[in-house]
Amino acid sequence: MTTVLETRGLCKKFGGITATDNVTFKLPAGARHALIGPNGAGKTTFVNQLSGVLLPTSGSIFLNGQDVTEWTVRARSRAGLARTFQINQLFADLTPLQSIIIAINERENAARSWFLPFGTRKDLVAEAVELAESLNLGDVLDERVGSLAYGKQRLLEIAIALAAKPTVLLLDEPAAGVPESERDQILNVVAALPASVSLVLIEHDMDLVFRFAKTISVLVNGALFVEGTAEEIAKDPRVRQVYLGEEEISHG
Amino acid sequence: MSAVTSENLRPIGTPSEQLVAAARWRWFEFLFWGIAILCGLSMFAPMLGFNVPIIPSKMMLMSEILILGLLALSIDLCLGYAGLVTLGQGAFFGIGAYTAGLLAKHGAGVAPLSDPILGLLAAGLVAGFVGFATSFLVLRGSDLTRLMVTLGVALIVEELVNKLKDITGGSDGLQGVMSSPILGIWEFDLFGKTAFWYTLIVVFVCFWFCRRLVNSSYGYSLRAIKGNALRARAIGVPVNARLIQVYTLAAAIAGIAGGLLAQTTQFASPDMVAFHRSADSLLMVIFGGAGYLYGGLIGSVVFRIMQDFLSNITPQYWLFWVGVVLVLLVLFVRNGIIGLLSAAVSRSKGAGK
Amino acid sequence: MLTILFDGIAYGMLLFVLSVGLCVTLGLMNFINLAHGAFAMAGGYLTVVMMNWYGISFYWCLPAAFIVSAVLGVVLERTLYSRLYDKTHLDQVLFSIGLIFIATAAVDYVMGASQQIINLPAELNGRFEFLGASIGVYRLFVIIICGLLTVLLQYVIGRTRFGSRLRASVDDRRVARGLGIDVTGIFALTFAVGSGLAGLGGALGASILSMDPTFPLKYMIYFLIVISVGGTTTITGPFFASILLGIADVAGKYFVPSIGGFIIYSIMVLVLIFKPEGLFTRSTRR
Amino acid sequence: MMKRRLLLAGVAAGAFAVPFAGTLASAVAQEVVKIGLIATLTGPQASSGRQKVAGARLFMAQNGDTVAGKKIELIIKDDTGVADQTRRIAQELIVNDKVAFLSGFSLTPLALAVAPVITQAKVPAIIMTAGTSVITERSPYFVRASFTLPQQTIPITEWAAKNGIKTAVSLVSDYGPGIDAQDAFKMGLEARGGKVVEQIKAPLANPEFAAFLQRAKDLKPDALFLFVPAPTAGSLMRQVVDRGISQAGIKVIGTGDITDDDQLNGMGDAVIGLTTSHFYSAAHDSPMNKKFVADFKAANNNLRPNFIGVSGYDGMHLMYEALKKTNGNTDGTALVEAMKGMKLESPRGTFSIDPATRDIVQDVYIRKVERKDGELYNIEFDVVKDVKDPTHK
Repeated sequence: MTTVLETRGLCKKFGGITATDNVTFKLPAGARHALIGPNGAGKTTFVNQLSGVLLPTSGSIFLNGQDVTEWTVRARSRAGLARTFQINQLFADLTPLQSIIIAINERENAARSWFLPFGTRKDLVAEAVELAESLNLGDVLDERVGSLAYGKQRLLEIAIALAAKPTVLLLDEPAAGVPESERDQILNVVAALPASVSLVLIEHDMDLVFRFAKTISVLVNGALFVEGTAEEIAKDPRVRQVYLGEEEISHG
Repeated sequence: MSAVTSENLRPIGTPSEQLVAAARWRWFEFLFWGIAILCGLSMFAPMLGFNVPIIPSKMMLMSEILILGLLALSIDLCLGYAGLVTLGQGAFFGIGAYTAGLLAKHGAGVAPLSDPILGLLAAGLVAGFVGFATSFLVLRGSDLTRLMVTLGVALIVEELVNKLKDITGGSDGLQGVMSSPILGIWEFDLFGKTAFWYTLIVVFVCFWFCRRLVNSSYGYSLRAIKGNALRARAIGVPVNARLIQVYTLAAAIAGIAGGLLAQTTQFASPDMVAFHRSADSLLMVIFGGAGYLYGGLIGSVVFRIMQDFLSNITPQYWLFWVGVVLVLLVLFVRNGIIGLLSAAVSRSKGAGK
Repeated sequence: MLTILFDGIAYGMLLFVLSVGLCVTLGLMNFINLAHGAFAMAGGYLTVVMMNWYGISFYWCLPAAFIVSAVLGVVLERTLYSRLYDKTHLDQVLFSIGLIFIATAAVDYVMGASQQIINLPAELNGRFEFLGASIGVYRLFVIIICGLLTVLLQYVIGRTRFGSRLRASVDDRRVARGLGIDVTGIFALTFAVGSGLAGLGGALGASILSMDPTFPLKYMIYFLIVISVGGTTTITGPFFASILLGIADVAGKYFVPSIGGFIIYSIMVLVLIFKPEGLFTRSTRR
Repeated sequence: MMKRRLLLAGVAAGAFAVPFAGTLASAVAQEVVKIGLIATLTGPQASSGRQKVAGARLFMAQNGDTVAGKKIELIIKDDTGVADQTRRIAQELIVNDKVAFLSGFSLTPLALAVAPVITQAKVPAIIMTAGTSVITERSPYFVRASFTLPQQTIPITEWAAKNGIKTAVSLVSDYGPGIDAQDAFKMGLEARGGKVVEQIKAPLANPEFAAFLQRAKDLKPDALFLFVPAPTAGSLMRQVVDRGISQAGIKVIGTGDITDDDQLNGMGDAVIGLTTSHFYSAAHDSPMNKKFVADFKAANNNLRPNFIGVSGYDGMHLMYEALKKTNGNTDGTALVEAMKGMKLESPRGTFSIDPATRDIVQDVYIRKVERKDGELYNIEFDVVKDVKDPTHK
């Protein structure tokens, strides 16, 4: 199995705080990997470095074998790395269909076309409609994104990321804040993603993690605490202690 | 909801056709430009021996409104589509005005050089170049930062115009601009008839260009940047490059507007670079409604007519009533004049049902 | 040299008192109130009317200018401004420009277009030498008043219960509201104080700055420069920014008069190129 | 949503048409002569606009609105102090209202902007304020009823030289008239053996003069020459006093703009003794001026007329006389010819129009600020007769 995404000795410091502490991590092609950890473990900071929003203090990141440590968000995106956001980052005044087409346009270099009306390329529009329908967005194609139900917005987050046809997709808490009734929809969508996309799921919700992930990494205080298959992690007493235990306490 | 499929709700045609249809010209657009042309045609009415209510007496004002509208359009391109707020568009307007003015002054008589159309192109190019050179300033920071940086640039340009007396004529303005006939055929006249047609055509061409642009795939990528720059980056939109491009383009269009004013009024003065120029034009866009392309045009039409009307009634205190209108508009309407009109139309439609 | 420094500080202090209210409005409610200068004008003209028409002492005019502008501020805040908090920045710009127009025309109607001049009490006129610097008594007076105000403001915001609530509201309005803080009330009060300070600034500045109906527009740029350079998250930011700009402006005009006019703009652009969020902003949160 | 909004664009376009409807009736009426007065009535220059409108109206009130059998109609427009507005308004007044004269022009660039228009349309334009010399050279249809800065400045240099002033610093606003004044001052003083140590130019829209004044003070000249446009004179003089320029042994002199009658009273006792040269003072001792000042105050809420007010008055007078001379003929060239060499009695004294340059020739007074009847006035104590602009060739 080839490695699609890799970090070597990744460190990120904010002033005196070490948010990411020497993380070395490999993601094989086709992976269904979850990244978990207690609050403040540095999950989002880690993802932000992977996607290029933050520059690491030291260490390097490889995407499909290329060193992308210094690359911009956009360059990584074009190299096949896509992400969703924990807090919705959508185009509130556009429609879902438009949003998806914009992303496809960028992938196909069609966004440089300044003369022909938006949507002229039938093949791209058709692709967008298909993608939207596969994510249960078919009934809201022409609504204003800002007025969509929250669950639909979360789905659109994923749809826009998928439109870039990524090889690696980072899902940052895709079900966060989604009401119970719409949760399954999102889980099904995530479960149905094609095997050609390697997934990293950053998640709080243990149900979702264990239903979905084959392998799991646990981050604690910015450092990689333990890695293993889902079963191994579920049984690992140390993980129970630092993570699940903590959760039990907070629930109790 | 689930029973109603999207197909039932949507009008006929494939999704692609529907999207393309959104960019089609509508009747009210024909109406807008049609009325503008009618205003121009009305100048011939007296020759035919009858008078129409629209008389050719306000040609200069109409040209000026169109030019202001073009300047506002350039701001709308930045503000309404790319979400880039600028308070320094007057700088490019002024640079365009001085470029066209200087070319007309020193190129007078030298056939190709003095042609107004060439002058406009030069005005657009020079302003666009300066826009490009300063575009890196607007890439970072909040709205307020952008506002102040662009304003700062404009103030510095204004000061430069004032200081470079030998070239610009300093605070007295650039004198001796003699606009040559357009393409060597149409002479500028005192009634401003040629100026009006010339302005109308140039403004329309620029508008048409912008309209194509904002309705294209490129235009939608700009809207994505306005909507959410973080996400736009994540899907691979070259945000900084696009912002630089659109800012440069807007600068060029503002330059063309400035060039038009210099050519049709045959002089250029520091007023054309001044702060109030930038502020007024931004005001027009907001007044008309940002993000519709027509906002700036309608904003300047309504604003200037209101100003002309009020200052004829009370030359000293018209500002008061303009202020009242602005305050009321903001309090009761969204999206400026266009918002007002759309509210009115949807109400009448609602009543009709 | 010292004289220049002194004049610069005096000018900067005045700028600070004039613009601090706008800074709080912008930081607290994210409201762009371009009409802030109108409150300063109200204070300035009130001083003119009280002194020149009724012969009331200058010292009474200062508190009166503060109170009247503050009352004016709170009335406008409750009746008009509060309706605009949820509107876009662009709407706020349009609205406050409209207010400026109204204020300008109204003042012109009542007071005429000419510049208004007041004559300070004799003891505030004149100059004295101190350590080789020539000190204008009135400018010293301005520095003392503005300095006291700054200390007072700093104390109120930093040490009092009101201040901590204000800071909490500026940091996160929603959270503050959730904690049971009366954000609306705090804002009305802050707006009133901000307007009052502007009015006081106008009264103090009436003899240095020119008081005419175009005042709000003329000084709008200066207020915005102070805020964009100083940032809106603290009081000290705009304070140091004002002092810096005051000194730079005066020194620039003194040493290189030929380009003195645009030194202040150049500084602003330079600062914003390197520190887009302002010179004195706490590290930006994402 | 958006589509519907766009749709309304067309509706708004209708607005294009409406306001133009009313002006239809502007066909030439036989018995009416229209005079366009383009004044700056809003913005920083507004006070100058008020003065000239008041002056012009006063002349009409005193002399009736009928000349040579024609009824005079005065059309007042606000150009907001922006040159391209001035130009457009001028063009509209000529084309639509068919005015026989244009007048007004608060600032030099505003006057210069209309030069090509009046040349092309052959309509005389009476300058009631703008004081840069070159204006009248830019069109053969300009006639000046106000003053030029060199004309006002040279006499004060004579006075300065006579009163032992050897070195001077000039501080002016950085625009046409300011530069004219500064150049004329240097020329005049140095021709009489003095020396201008430094010429400081302050930006036109400048609120703070402290630094410039301090610099001038530190140069320790015998005199400080000042010129700023009248509306900003108040705050400048306030700061001159505050800076203790006179106490430092520096004589403050200038053109009358800095002791503008409009604002003089507000400047306070500190300006007493200030010496300036100018063509008009509200305290000018003549019966005509007494009546002028009294009527002006009565009509304008006790506003004291200043040099702009009197220029508006005299400008109107010029136009009346020109119409009388042409017997109501409104041909522009004939009117300009009629004004050339014309000599008129005015509240300022007598003035005439130089037939060669169409510029004004008038007496310039040396005045000193004094308190009279409880108010501050510029009291004239010396006069230079029939001063022409020295820079015209």
